[in-house]
Amino acid sequence: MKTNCKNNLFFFLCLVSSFFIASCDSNNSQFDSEGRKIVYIGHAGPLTGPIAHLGKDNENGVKLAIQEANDKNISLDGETIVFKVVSVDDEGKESKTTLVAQKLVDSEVSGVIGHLNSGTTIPASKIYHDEGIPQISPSATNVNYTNQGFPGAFRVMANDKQQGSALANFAINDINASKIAVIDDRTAYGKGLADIFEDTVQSLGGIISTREFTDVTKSDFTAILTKIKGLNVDLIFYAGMDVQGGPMLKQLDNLGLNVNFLTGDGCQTLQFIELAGKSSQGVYASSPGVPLDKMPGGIAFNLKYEQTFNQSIQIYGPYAYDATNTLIDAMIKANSYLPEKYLPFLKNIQFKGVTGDISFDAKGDINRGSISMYQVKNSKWEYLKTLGDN
Amino acid sequence: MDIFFQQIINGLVIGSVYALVALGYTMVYGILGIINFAHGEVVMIGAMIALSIILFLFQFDIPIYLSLALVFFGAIIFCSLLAFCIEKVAYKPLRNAPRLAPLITAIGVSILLQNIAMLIWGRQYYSFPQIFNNDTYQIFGIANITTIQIIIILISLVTMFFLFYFINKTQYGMAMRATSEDKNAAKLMGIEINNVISITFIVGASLAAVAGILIAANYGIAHYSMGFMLGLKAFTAAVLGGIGNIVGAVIGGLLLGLIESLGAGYIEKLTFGFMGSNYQDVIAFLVLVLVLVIKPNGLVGEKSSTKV
Amino acid sequence: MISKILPFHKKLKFIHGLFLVIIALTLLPFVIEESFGRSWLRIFDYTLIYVLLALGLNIVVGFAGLLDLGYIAFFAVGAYSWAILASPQFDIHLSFLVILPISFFIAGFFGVLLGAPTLRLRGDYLAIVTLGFGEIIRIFLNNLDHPVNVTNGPVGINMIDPVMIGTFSFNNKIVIFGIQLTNLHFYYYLLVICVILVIIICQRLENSSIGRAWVAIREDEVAAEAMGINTRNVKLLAFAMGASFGGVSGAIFSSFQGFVSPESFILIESIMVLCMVVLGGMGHIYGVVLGAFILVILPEIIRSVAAPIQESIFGVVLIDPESLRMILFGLALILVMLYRPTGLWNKKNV
Amino acid sequence: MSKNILEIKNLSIMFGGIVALDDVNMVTKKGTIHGLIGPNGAGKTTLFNIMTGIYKPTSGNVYLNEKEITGFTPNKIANLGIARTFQNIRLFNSMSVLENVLVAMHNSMNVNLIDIIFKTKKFKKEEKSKREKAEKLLEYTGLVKYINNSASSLPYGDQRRLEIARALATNPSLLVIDEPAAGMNHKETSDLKNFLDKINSDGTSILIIEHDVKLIMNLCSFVTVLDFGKIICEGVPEMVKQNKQVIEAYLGA
Repeated sequence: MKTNCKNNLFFFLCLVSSFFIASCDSNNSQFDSEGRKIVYIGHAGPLTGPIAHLGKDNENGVKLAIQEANDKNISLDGETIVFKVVSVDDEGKESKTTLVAQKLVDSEVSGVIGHLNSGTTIPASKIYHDEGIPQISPSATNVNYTNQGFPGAFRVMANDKQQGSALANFAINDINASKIAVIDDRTAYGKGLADIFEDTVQSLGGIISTREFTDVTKSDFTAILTKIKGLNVDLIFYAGMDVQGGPMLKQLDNLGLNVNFLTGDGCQTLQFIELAGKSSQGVYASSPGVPLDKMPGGIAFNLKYEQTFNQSIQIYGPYAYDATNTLIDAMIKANSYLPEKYLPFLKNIQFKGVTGDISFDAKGDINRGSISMYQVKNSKWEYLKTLGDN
Repeated sequence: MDIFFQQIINGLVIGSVYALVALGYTMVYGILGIINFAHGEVVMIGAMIALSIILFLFQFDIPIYLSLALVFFGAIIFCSLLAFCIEKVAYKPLRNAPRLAPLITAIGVSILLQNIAMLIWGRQYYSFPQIFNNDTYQIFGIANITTIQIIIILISLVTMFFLFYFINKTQYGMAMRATSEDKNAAKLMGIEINNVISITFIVGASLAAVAGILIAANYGIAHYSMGFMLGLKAFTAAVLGGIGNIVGAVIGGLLLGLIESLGAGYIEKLTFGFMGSNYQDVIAFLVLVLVLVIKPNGLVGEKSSTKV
Repeated sequence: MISKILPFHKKLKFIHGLFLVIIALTLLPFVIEESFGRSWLRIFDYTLIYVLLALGLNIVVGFAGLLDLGYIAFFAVGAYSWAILASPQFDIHLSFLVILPISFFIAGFFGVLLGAPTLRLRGDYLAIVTLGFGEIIRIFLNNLDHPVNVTNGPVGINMIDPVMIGTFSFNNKIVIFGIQLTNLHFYYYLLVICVILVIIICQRLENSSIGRAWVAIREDEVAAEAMGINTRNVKLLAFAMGASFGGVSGAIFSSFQGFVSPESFILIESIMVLCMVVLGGMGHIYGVVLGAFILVILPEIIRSVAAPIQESIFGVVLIDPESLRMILFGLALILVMLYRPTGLWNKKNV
Repeated sequence: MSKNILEIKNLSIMFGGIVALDDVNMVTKKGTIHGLIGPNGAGKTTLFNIMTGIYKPTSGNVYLNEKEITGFTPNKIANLGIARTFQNIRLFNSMSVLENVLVAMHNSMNVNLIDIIFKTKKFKKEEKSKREKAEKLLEYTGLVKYINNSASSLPYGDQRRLEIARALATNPSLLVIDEPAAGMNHKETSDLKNFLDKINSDGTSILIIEHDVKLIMNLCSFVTVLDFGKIICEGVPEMVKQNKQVIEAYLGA
């Protein structure tokens, strides 16, 4: 046992020392070279992993907003301040998200923009809440995020409820579907969207013939599609991502089953069309917000974005940009970067962003949750109309 | 009614896919008694290589059949080399190591291959070009099937018979069986067991390459992570049929495919709406457990009597 | 071991050593926090959770030699039993003194449930069946949101209660002579205590007739049975013990995280834990602990140094940290097995 | 109490059509050393595997002390008092010599999980007494010098001894030994003989398979000869020696 003790001790010492070898990230000096007070704004999103491009897009949005803010030489409560982004990578994984959230807390950010998807946003929000740090997600749409009753949790994009019900309305009123089959991909996103769609359809008098499921590891959907074929429905609604929606449509064609296909923003992408090939013709899809060219400041922003990063906007960039500006605007109104001071102002902010006017309801959801509908016409997404715009 | 036949067809197609991959698992297991976890990734590599070759060939206008040949040839060669190296590097040194050691290296290789593939081809899903003119046929007007699906079913059956012949009738086959029975004895009989093992891996990898191409062509999609789940299912199929047994692998594969498609189609009726297609895999695994509880060596696996 | 009657001065030495360890363990969180910040303390807490898991799996794989590829299922069972028994989900809020034992036993029960049908199976058949079992559990958790909602399905269960001792919640912050203690610290201590308990239990099992029976089965089942060992019961016991430890660590995980969803219990997690056991040194308790530390902490170190280093050298990030991490992980598995097939720190070379 | 420790009645077993044992009847008297000989493939080990529960017979019964044990599980039979060694040595190689013996005492340990986890007095006492018992046994079998070496490190002859010691640790009423002298030199063989005599004289009945006919003849008080799954002859060594069939069987004529 004595030797074991030695092992123990030795082993823990090794550990401790191994920490010292590891690089540590204590990046918060209080003032910059010109003696301006540094205020840290956190950004969290998947900077690596399957959807890294979307994460980068958000990061760019934040960076752009910060740049402009710094050019204005804002001074809060007497001292000139300069904003600095602390960007962390949650890999889009729940298992990592709390770790990076903690990193942001450690580097004493006064506000957080992020995370990108609901799966990461929800667990992280608890940590920010515990530290009293306000958080605005540019793109997390799951309803639970704002249902937790955290005063500091906001989002600038319509949530799944708004999108789901908009889709249901579109299915019933515009496609005039009566018998509908629903497929979801058993992710938080897919389930959330599909549940709300199902409820709304039923409340509108539509019939859900069946609810089928797949999961993100699958690429063969023939079994469920065949089952749906047997029920001769007049619309299939799929809540999931493009990489499966595409192949699904092909298999739909192979089975000789041609019905209307409606889907959410997960499939409203170019990849979807590429993967579905000619089968994508006529597919309907929704996407939160409005297309860039329909945004109040869309064109101008697009120009600016492409000049700064010489790459084009993916999806959520503008929303991240607006989220950041909203946060800064609240600070200016409160004349303080201290969360407890500016949070009240953030709660009832009225901000004109490039994506539209931004103001939050009691929960922290955006008031004007607009949803746009698109349809594939000869391998292009064509804008149809914007719903839920009230 | 017509749905039932369609489901059978679906089951046979995906089952044949499993069977093709399962053959690779079962051969390696038969010889070395290890689960070659990396096999699924070899399938993926096969598909990705094929994709690259196709995209490359698109630049010149070569007759489709020539380019097809090139695609298959290239993928098979590459995968064979890959598998050959994997065996030499990761498994050969561990012939006499604790049983878990080769399993762990196999997992390591699989992780490695997947991430290297990700670095080479990136994370995006590629739409796999149409290499066959893929039209849909109607079988007695009650079920649809596409060209590729027919090819898949045929190839998997053909390969099974080929392998069965290869292993039971040819010199190498005999050597293989001898090696799987007792390596040392085989050595004493003058069999170069290293060659035998290498050949096993190469044959397995060639099948994997073919499987990879067919799968990618069938679903019209290829990406770096397509191999893992497929590998697992195929391995399940191999065990279901009785791992180490060629015929078993195919039977297991087809059975698993049918279970999945019929399960997804009818489970809701069977469970009075409590379970839906989301429990597809549960049925598959439950059947596996059931089979193994009743026949611990799989459906057609020969009984291994404990030598005392 | 302790049971040996040590002479007085040795005893003194032993107590002295013990004392040092206790001090080291008590101070460690503050050392970490000071030198690297809270995020590393959080990482450390996660590591301890994995240590518990690895120790549990070590009983099944390391001691009894039963290859289990679905171990994470028991982690999941524990996590969800806490999540359901202490959250707004059904508005049940039991104390952790009640839930910990419950999750211990539920997980143990599932362990037996899995063990029973697989007793007759040989190594690799067992592997695939356990793997299947793991998937089945995950699929159920992912789909038990209808017709009756138990788990919220893929969305997961949120707002899970922290550990409460009396009226004191682990989420409170308290300040003792200028040092702020947060939930990270409280969970650290809770976990350390659990780890130490589990280590002691494992050691005692190892040096008992049961432990010897496990090793005997691992070495030669036929001989073991011929020596009068009831292999069935002994195997089941191994499954049960291993599973229960997994359950406890799962329960703590879900209260610590405050949120669980099926995504945290995917197959790769099982493989991870298995790798911790094999890499560290199967059947050797401290080796397994080492394995867990290496496989949790090294990736985090890579995460925080990979990008900066690459930037400083090439000016750009060529390989993003995630894939680099996985590549190194894969390589590590292969190399260690090639050069240390019995693990980095196995019994032989203690 | 009966005088027959082991009784086998009309025992037959088939492996996929091949008859390995055909209507075997055999009796081992209490306190004796009973030899079982016969050419390779005669079915000797098969017989052992049936009486120790590893195979289930196709027909027939096995009685231990007049209690039927046919088809019992190996561990049950072991606990009822038959302990065996294996033709190809099956020790627990990674374990120490002492542990090998302790494993065999598993069932006589009356401690439960609670005792172990809380290291109760009972547990300590039990462990202590068992260790002493094991050490005595190793003393007795002359292996005490290796007590902490790993089993695999022992020389061949001593591995055989250890297997016997391990078997004795289950304190059996019948010890079943499968070819103990295989690959032993003269010295080792004669040591083995004395060793087995000692065990027997201390009250354990022994049933032994052996090819070394000489050893069998000096060791056993009764010999059974098996050929092609049938008993072709049994009796006292001298008589068996003379038997024509036996000689043929061995000369393979």
